[in-house]
Amino acid sequence: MDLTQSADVKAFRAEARDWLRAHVPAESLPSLETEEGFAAHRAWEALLHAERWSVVSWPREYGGRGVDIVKWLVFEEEYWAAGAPGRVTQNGISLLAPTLFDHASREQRARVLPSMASGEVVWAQAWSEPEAGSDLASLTSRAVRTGGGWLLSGLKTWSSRAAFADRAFGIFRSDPDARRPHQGLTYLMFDLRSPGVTVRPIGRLDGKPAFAELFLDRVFVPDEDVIGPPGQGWRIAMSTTGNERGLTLRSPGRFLAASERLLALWRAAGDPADTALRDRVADALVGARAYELFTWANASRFAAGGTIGAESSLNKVFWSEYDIALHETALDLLGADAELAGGEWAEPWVFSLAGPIYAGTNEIQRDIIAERLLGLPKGRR
Amino acid sequence: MDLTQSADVKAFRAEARDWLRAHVPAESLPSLETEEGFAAHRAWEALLHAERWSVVSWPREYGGRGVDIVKWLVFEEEYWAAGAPGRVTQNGISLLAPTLFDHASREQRARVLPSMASGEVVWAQAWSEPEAGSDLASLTSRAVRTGGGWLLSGLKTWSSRAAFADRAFGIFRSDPDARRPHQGLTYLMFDLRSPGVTVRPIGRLDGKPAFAELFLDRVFVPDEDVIGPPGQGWRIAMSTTGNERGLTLRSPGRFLAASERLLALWRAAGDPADTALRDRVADALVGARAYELFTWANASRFAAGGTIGAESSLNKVFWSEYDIALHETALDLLGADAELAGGEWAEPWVFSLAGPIYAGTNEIQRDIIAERLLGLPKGRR
Amino acid sequence: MRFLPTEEQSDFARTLRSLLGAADVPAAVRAWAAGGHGPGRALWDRLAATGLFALAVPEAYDGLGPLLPELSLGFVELGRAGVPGPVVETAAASVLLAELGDETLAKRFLPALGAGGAPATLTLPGAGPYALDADMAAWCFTVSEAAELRLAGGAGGPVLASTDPARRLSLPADGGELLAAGPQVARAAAVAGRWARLLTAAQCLGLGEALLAGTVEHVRRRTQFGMPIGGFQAVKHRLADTLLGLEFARPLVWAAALTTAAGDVAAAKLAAGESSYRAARTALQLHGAIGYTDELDLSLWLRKARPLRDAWGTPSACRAEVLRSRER
Amino acid sequence: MRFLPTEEQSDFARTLRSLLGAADVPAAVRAWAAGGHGPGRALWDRLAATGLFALAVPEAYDGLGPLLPELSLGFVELGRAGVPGPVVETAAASVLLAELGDETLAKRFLPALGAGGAPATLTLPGAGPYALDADMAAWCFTVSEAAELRLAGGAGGPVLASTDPARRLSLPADGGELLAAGPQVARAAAVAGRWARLLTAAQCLGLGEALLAGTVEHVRRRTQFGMPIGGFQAVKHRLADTLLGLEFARPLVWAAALTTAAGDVAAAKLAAGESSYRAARTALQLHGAIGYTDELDLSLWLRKARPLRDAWGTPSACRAEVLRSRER
Repeated sequence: MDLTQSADVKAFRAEARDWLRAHVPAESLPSLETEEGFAAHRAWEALLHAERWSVVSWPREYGGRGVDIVKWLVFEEEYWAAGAPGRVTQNGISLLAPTLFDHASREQRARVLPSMASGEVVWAQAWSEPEAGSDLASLTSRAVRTGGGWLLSGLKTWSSRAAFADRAFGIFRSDPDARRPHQGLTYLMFDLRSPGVTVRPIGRLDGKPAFAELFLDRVFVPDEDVIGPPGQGWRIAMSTTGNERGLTLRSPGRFLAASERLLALWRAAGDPADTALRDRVADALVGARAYELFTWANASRFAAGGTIGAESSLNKVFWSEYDIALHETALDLLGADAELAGGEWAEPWVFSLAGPIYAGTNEIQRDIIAERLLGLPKGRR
Repeated sequence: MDLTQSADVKAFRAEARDWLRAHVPAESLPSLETEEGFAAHRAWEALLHAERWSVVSWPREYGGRGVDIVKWLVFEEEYWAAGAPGRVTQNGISLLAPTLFDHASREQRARVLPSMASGEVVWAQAWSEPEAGSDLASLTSRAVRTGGGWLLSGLKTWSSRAAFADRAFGIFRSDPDARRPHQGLTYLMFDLRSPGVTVRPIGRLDGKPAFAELFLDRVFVPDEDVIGPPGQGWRIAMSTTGNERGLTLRSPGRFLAASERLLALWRAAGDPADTALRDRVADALVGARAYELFTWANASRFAAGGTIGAESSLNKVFWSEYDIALHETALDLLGADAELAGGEWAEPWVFSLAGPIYAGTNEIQRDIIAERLLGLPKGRR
Repeated sequence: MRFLPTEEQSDFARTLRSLLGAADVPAAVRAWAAGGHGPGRALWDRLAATGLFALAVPEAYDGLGPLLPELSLGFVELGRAGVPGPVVETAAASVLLAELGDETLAKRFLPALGAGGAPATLTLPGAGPYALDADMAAWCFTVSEAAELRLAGGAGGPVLASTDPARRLSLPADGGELLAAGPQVARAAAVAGRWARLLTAAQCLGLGEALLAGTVEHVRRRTQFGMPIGGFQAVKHRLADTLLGLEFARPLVWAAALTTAAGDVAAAKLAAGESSYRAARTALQLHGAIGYTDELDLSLWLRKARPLRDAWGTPSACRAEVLRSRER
Repeated sequence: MRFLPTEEQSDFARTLRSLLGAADVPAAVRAWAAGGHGPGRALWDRLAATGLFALAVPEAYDGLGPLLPELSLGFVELGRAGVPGPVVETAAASVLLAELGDETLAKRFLPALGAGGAPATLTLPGAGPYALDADMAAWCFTVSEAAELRLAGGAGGPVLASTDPARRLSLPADGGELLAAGPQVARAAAVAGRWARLLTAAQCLGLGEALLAGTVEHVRRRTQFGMPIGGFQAVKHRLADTLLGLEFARPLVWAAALTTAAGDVAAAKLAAGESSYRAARTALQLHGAIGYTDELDLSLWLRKARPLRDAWGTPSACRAEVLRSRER
């Protein structure tokens, strides 16, 4: 049992910290859920990429530094502690890239990953459909065979950041005669500017177009953009959603940084006599530390050759509820100013409210925890 | 919309208050879950009864004063505010008596109610069985026809206060061939000292024999102690459990008095700077007031000829969770002394922990609220 | 004692409910958020015609009041429908002016306030610096910490976006006509503040009930895994708890309207504000992603729940008041 | 960095677990509660033979320590098994005496403490007045607010029943031999208090895990309405939340054992204490009436959860410490 960092890790941390201190914009960028902010964030990604900071854990050939999970976690800590911008490339990096590493051809990786790392191509996910949210296997969008590729038709929704993104990935029903709903699905990538694609931005609670509906009408996808064998999309996608819920979606660094900001707010605005709020600030500090340590333990398991399965559901429920509690505390500290949409806590608060919904609702996650980690009987899901 | 009390109600309140002030024992009685305390509480009931305070809402012929629900609520307020003892006769008065008023013969009422009112006969309930808790309809104890009566056999459990009580009531399977589990059940009363009855006290978490198992081996019950038609026990019992959950089980007076005691404790022992605890004391005051007012509104509906159905499930969930929160707050105020079993808050805290379990678990109550009040689909229950 | 609305009170609430149900309130809210007050003002006029605003004004000044129980029942309906505008503030300003006991001021303002022709906004000491909808209000009253009542010249700066865009906030302009000052102002402001808190509680209650009703309807219709999601026990229990919170808040609102005691008003606001915000969180979670969009009308209610929970008394302020009211 | 127990550490925990699993701990707990310390002392001797108590004692005094990580892992197992007695206090007393730096005192007490032959109890300033199990302890140490360390003459009065009868509390006898005084005592007491808090956190974690495991087993077996109650979603989700709380408390306990920083120790105690008490409340509710009896062994764990949540640092005290540790 050990928490000490090697000299090598310390040096890496120092290098990251120095670079970030020199390069993180002094003023925060405009919201990445706006066109202007999207462009500014893309430019930031290019800067990160130029010094191989955008995807530190990837192999060098794709733009990374090939560092291990410990250094990735350290980088994330420094990144968020420095107040660096949100990652507009996140959906590609954390949802699509792991799938590409596991299931794509060498050619596909070489073609897709570098421009993803640089932010030149920003990826959106295309999972949900209006009638297939938690029950993803009930999706109906189709991929129909055609010469040299497939034609996609149907309606995808809740596609995060698709309003301004370049390309998207998702699964489509390629064999309508398959016996079970999660069979006969195929994993494909497609261009959001292809003929037949209509992107309709959807306003979030705060009005920003944080996601979009994608109307697909016979959108051509060449065979080279199919990932893995046709018909195996469910299996492939599940390894991705497992990932979405897991170690890489919300790094402890984000919450450590947020809890430090909350502590600073408490010092600046908190009534020292209000122990009810003090207790919630303490809980935020403890929660961030718990999440950090839980992640170090999982990373150690990883490094020792273990895998993370249903444990990622614990992760998802924890950070999503933690995130809301933290932001609610911040708003309560702000008093009458809590309501101001322009305040620095308002947008992250709105974002936090979605946490228990996306990447598998917390209801589903609790079912998974109960069934797979505790061995309780399966429900009717 | 009106909360003012008539002169008549005010006079009744004053009379009750004066009598209680003059008669409530200065020292609290020993725990009614002990033999010594049981006897002391029985003596207290006799005193109450002598002045017709034990069952104020019953007709005069059975020992009451025939007052309406408003005066009953007012009496309860004064009773608990005066710090008067817990009611050892409660199971009879609040669970069996309503059933007798609705379903028993005139002869039965005349025979059973007066000695119940005086505490001469203390009643215990005999509902649950080891395999029939929440799923009460699955009970297997039998009533077999014999000359002039029935023979009861089987095992009843969680019979509150049966360790020291005199008689018991419950439902038994009289027709084993009935098609559905809640058919063919009969409601009977029996003597806990009859031949064939073995009472085995069961210790509660704090070691006190707060309930007992009843082993029944061909216990004879004369026909005169069957309530309602044989085979109709389920329907009759359900009106009783509806009552147990409803207006009469936990009167607002109990919680108003408890919240005042908590406020006094806060003033005496609370750190005024600890707003976290202050907030919980405030919540206890608000909760007691809400429960009081909710009950006044229901009483007004009653008085206007309405009935209380599934709303009683709201009641049950509210007071049981309220009661735990109040006692947890008291213990937290006590600091290191919270742990002392002899403290005045320890036994009521242990008692509060059972609230979400008995009289229909809160899980069942929430199902009822969702299905009957909100119209959501029935589950597999 | 009959602790239920009278037939007359219920009729009044039903009238408002059906009036608002027939109006396209969501469209008015969206327009209001964009600075277009026309549809909202039209709605306001129809509400005024029911006598709603007159309930806060004494009969001596062409009002029907003061009748806080009726007003509270009415505000439950405003909350349920999501009506935009400084409704609470207009009623509270009426109370402030009526309580002042200054005949000249009363005659100058009260008849128009009661008739609904002059939406007013108001800031009071200790209740936050922002005036609601000062950009459209006929009058912007302010009471300073020093107990000076002024008629400010409207908004003193740009509209500050709220997380509920239909709540248009601004700091009142500095200065303005001094209407009154002194202990009488402080006393009247305290009464007005209690009414504002209670009417906001009533709005919260209606808002929470609307959120619950909409969510129940959604979960009965929405199917996943081959069944309505309303059949899942986790969903059922969460909605049961939401109902529980609202059902126990309602009698607190009624009682506070009868007693107007500071402790009762604080209790009502605490319970109604918290249970309606919990209803909003439940509604969001159980609608899933679609609840998170601004396209669904649900968003109009969702965005209101947190600001209203805090307006005219945060949960923390209300808890402190509950204990203060019990000091010996 | 490998933030996982080493093979050696895991082996040690497994050894304790299997030793305790084979012993009839519930019988020892029941006897202890009735004042019969025999079976508990026998258990204590077997624990001592594993070197458990020696982990808190420096090698210079025949110990194996100080090794807080190993000790913490061991205390998780004590909590899981529900071992009675002043185990935390004995270890904390060892730390206090080792930290004092007084050779004579160290030689007098530490070898026996480390060997497990002399259960000790301890009170420290600010951590409540009651000594645990002073009626059976070989030594009863007290540190006063004035930083005087004394060897009290055992219990100063009758045993005060705890809501967990296996925790036998009493006020230490007044007076007693003065062993040391001054700032060094205050400093050593602070270190000992941190260890006591952490080892209690470790006990809570094990206790919570035992409660969860027992409840999972129960709900898989218990049938109502024709199915195991563990199939009901409300039951599943409540148990999922219980697991969640414990899983995120565990790494806090590990980290505190490595850093011994006051903030980390307070965080560990807060999280482990709260999640284990929640596990107890869940266990009680999901067992139903049978969980509420003192006949089921479950009651032995249930009754321990709340006192241990508060012992050596209530949740409130721990939260305050977390923020104090971050003061600049």
